[in-house]
Amino acid sequence: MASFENAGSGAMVRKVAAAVVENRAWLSEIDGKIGDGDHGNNMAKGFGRAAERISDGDTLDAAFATVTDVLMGEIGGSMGPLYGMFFSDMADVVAGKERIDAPTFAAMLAAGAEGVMAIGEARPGDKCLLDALCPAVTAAEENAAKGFPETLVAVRKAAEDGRDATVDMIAQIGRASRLGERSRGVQDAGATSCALILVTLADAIEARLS
Amino acid sequence: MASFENAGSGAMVRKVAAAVVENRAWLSEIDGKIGDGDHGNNMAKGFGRAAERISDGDTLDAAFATVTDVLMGEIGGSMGPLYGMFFSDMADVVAGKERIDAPTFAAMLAAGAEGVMAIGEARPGDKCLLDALCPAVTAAEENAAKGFPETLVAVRKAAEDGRDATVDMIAQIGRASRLGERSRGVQDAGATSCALILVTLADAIEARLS
Amino acid sequence: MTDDIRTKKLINAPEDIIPEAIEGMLLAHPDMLKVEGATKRAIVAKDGPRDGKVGVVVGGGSGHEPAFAGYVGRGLADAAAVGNVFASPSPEHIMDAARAVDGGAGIMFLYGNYTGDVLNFDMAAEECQGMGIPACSFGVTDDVASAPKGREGERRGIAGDFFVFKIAGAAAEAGRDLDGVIAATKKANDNTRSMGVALSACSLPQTGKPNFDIGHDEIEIGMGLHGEPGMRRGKLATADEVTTELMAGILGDMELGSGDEVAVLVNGLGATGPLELYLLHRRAAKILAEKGVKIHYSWVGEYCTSLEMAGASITLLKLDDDLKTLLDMPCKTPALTVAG
Amino acid sequence: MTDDIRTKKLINAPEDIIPEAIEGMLLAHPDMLKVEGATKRAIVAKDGPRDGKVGVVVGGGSGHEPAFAGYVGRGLADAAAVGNVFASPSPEHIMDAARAVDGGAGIMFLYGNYTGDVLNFDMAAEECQGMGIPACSFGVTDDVASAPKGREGERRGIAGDFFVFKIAGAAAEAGRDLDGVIAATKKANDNTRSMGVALSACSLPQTGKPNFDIGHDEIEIGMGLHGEPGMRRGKLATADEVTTELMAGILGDMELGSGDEVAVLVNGLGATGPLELYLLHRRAAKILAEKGVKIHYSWVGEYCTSLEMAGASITLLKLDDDLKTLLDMPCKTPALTVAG
Ligand SMILES: Nc1ncnc2c1ncn2[C@@H]1O[C@H](COP(=O)(O)OP(=O)(O)O)[C@@H](O)[C@H]1O
Ligand SMILES: Nc1ncnc2c1ncn2[C@@H]1O[C@H](COP(=O)(O)OP(=O)(O)O)[C@@H](O)[C@H]1O
Ligand SMILES: [Mg+2]
Ligand SMILES: [Mg+2]
Ligand SMILES: [Mg+2]
Ligand SMILES: [Mg+2]
Repeated sequence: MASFENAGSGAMVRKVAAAVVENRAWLSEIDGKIGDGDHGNNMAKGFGRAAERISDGDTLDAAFATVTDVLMGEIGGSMGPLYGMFFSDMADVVAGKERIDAPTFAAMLAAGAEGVMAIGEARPGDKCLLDALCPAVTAAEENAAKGFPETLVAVRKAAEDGRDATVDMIAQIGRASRLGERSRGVQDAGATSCALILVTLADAIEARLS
Repeated sequence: MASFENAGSGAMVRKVAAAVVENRAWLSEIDGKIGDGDHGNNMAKGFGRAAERISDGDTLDAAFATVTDVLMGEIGGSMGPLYGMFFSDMADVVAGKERIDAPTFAAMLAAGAEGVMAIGEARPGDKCLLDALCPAVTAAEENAAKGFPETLVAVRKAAEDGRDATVDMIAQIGRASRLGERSRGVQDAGATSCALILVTLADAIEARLS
Repeated sequence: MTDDIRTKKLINAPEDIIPEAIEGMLLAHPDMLKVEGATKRAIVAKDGPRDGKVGVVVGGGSGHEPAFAGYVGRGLADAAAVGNVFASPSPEHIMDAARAVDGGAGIMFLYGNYTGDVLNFDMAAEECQGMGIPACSFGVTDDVASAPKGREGERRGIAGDFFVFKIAGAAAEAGRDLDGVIAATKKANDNTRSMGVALSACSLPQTGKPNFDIGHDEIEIGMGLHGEPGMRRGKLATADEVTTELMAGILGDMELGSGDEVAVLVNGLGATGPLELYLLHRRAAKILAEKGVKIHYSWVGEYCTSLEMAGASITLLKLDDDLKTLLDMPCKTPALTVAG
Repeated sequence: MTDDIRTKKLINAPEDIIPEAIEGMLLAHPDMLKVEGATKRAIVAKDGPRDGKVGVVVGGGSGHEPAFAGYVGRGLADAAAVGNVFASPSPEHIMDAARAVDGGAGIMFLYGNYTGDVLNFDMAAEECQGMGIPACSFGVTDDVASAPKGREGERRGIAGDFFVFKIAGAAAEAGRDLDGVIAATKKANDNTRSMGVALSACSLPQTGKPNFDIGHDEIEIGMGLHGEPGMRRGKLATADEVTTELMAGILGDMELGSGDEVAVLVNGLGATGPLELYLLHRRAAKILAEKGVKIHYSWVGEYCTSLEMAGASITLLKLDDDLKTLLDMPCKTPALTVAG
């Protein structure tokens, strides 16, 4: 069954960070529609700084831990704790592993999602990053037995579909939750960054598998 | 020699006031270029309020005194004292007169100009209302012997030419005096309102003569 | 072309704005403020924290100046944790503040009720508790526009922070223990209601773009402190009409009757100055007078802003004897001096 | 279409803005302020004027809030004469203020040096003298951008009003006679220098239009308090660069060397808040430190504005022992409280 080596995963996380930094303006712009317009700034600052401290050779858990440290230590905002817990709880699953296969990957995502829900008390359907994340977890869990390639295809699609589905949702959490009907019609910023992170990670894993 | 009755001049002063109120936006706009953009507001407020308190039947000196009272009492700004003294010193010349002829009119304008210079310490050439007023005084004095119609034609032309000449001047007085060369190329707001007042007054006198 | 148009601001590199502003603030108020901790994000009162006194730590994202660091000083907050623009400080920033003000009597954390602030301050409070320091994490919920009656706990904190911070700071200064400070804070928050209106957008230093669109003749009633949409988009109306609507929102949500006393805060959001704010105060005072409500004291000015947004908010704090005593207690901070 | 676009403001009828704002201000500060005289344009300190004390009357056009009425109160101005927006009060407005504060020891009139203010205050001073009340009419001239060295008397008054008013108010409060108050005022004015920068235009409530044009990437160095053009139009630069230029203008015009002491005022013009102002203060403080000049005290905030203009000014007051004593004296006004 396909898998990738834990060591040397730092480069993948740096790719994720680069994707976030590249999408800074876009993420801020959609946050401006029903939020405070800073999602891209917060994310780019955190991931940009983390990337500077991650080496290509780092293990996945070490790289994730660096992201967590920066988010929780220096960034703050909503994303500090939420993505901080996401990466921290994912790191716990893969810590000490030689190689990471699809079931481990699925378990890792699931732990990350649990972490976000534990601290943020939101649920899928609330129009938040969980609407990209939770479908991706389910897709990973359902496809893990078929191996990594199928899993990654399913995760990408689930994350993007989940992100797109937030357009029609009414926000139940965060700043936008006070808007009721007025929050409908706009894509959620956190779901957008989450899908971006998952898709970029899946692409990077795919490249390492082949 | 042509002349007009002092009593019944209030209507003329109300015409002057109406012209000022009508040109409020324009006067503020040109003041904005090298000043603080309020000349039309100040003038319109003062003349508008004065007009409400002037009856058509008032003597010229009574109507002028009302303008002075409003400008000095309620309006303030630069125009309160400057136009306040202008109208007050003009009123002194015509007070008690039955009829006003061209020489009296010339003496009246001259007294008004003296009043403005006494309080404001400016001179023609400083890019201010005196650049419309002083040429008009000279024109009145030089043409008074020829009678009212010629005098009024000359006064109107002198005031308008004087106003237009301010475009090329460098301001020596008031807010714009700090601008040096940058004050060139813009018509002076006070010269514009002064020409407007003189032309409207001349028109009104002409109408009463005929 | 127009895509290149950025809001003009007097800044250096956008990523340096917070550390540089903190440096400038410390240089401006060396008699009152110092910075403590490795993160350099904890601004601490020189003459505030002391043994046996509850430490009061306020904080939140930047862009709301003078909130939050402007309220640090004797008699008000002992420290502020300063976040990035519109983003809560991190637990580490907050812990730097907490450590600096710990006098053995516990820590009171105060901030506006936003997801990010709640998460970060809650984590700091847990960390304190883990170290054996009693701590309470408290989010101010004064904005009536942000959730209906019955769901008060979900409301945002806006300019009402001003009153709640002042009361908490005075309670701590008066020597009350943590439970006493919590009780006073809770009462102040329960008795505080605000509502705001925005006329224009603000723009973040990083993006330089207005963070929402609003028509040239539109206003947003109930706008949040970060440009979050409010209750409704409407046409520009007179100061009296807008004030009447804001006061209706506030008064519809609190019990206030003849003989009651309030403190009033008419707060500018950034680009709306005292000339306009006094017009709002005029109408608000008349509405209160008509109800027989007495104004104990009014503040009119910029106390909690949204960068350079045009707009204002009105806040009422319903007073009882204890709240009045605490509100009147002296304090000395960069943004508020109450003389003794 | 675009001709219909007016700057949004929270006002009622534009012609009522001043009387209504005064009403709102009195309702906000009934403990400190009252209005006196038939014109209703004289705002008088409740606890200020008294027999034997020189009466201090400040004033000018509106639109500069908190100047001028915000500085009325014990220890600062005894009264302010309030003009229309950007227009000096009239002699009658000023006389209402003078009559209210006359304590038999003479009247000190203070205002920024603009044609309109000079004319109107001079007329009021003459009227006082005609009534046997000694009076001095004094225009503040702190703006170095408005006339070159050697022609200081022609300069405009901008935020330096703040320092000159404070010194004059304290001198009168200290019981000095009119000559003594004049001497302190003159020294404060001689020792005060300011320079400002504008990033955007303001618009008058009556016209609702920006009162000058400025490109989206331009700044006006040396801009006056009413949108009068300054020394040069430049491209937007960093906070550090702009501050360096303003400080160069100021320091090039006053003698300041190692061991000297100053008070600093970093003033926002309306839409520029503390976050940016502290960046300016940071750079200004560093420049002063490099010269060995000590900062005695700094104020950073909105003290003298131009409606909603974006921009700022920097003011230095060079201190000696007497000026320092007067500056530190307590005062209590809506805009400035110095605790005893
Ligand atoms: N409790 C929560 N759980 C999960 N995601 C959340 C929660 N609250 C907010 N979010 C996500 O955070 C995003 C906004 O992030 P960001 O703009 O960085 O923070 P803030 O709203 O504090 O400015 C939202 O689009 C939403 O997806
Ligand atoms: N000392 C003076 N003598 C004569 N006219 C003057 C003087 N100072 C200014 N002015 C005139 O005043 C006009 C500006 O008037 P206005 O805008 O109402 O006053 P302010 O400049 O106080 O706003 C200038 O255009 C100029 O013509
Ligand atoms: Mg956001
Ligand atoms: Mg003008
Ligand atoms: Mg935010
Ligand atoms: Mg003016």
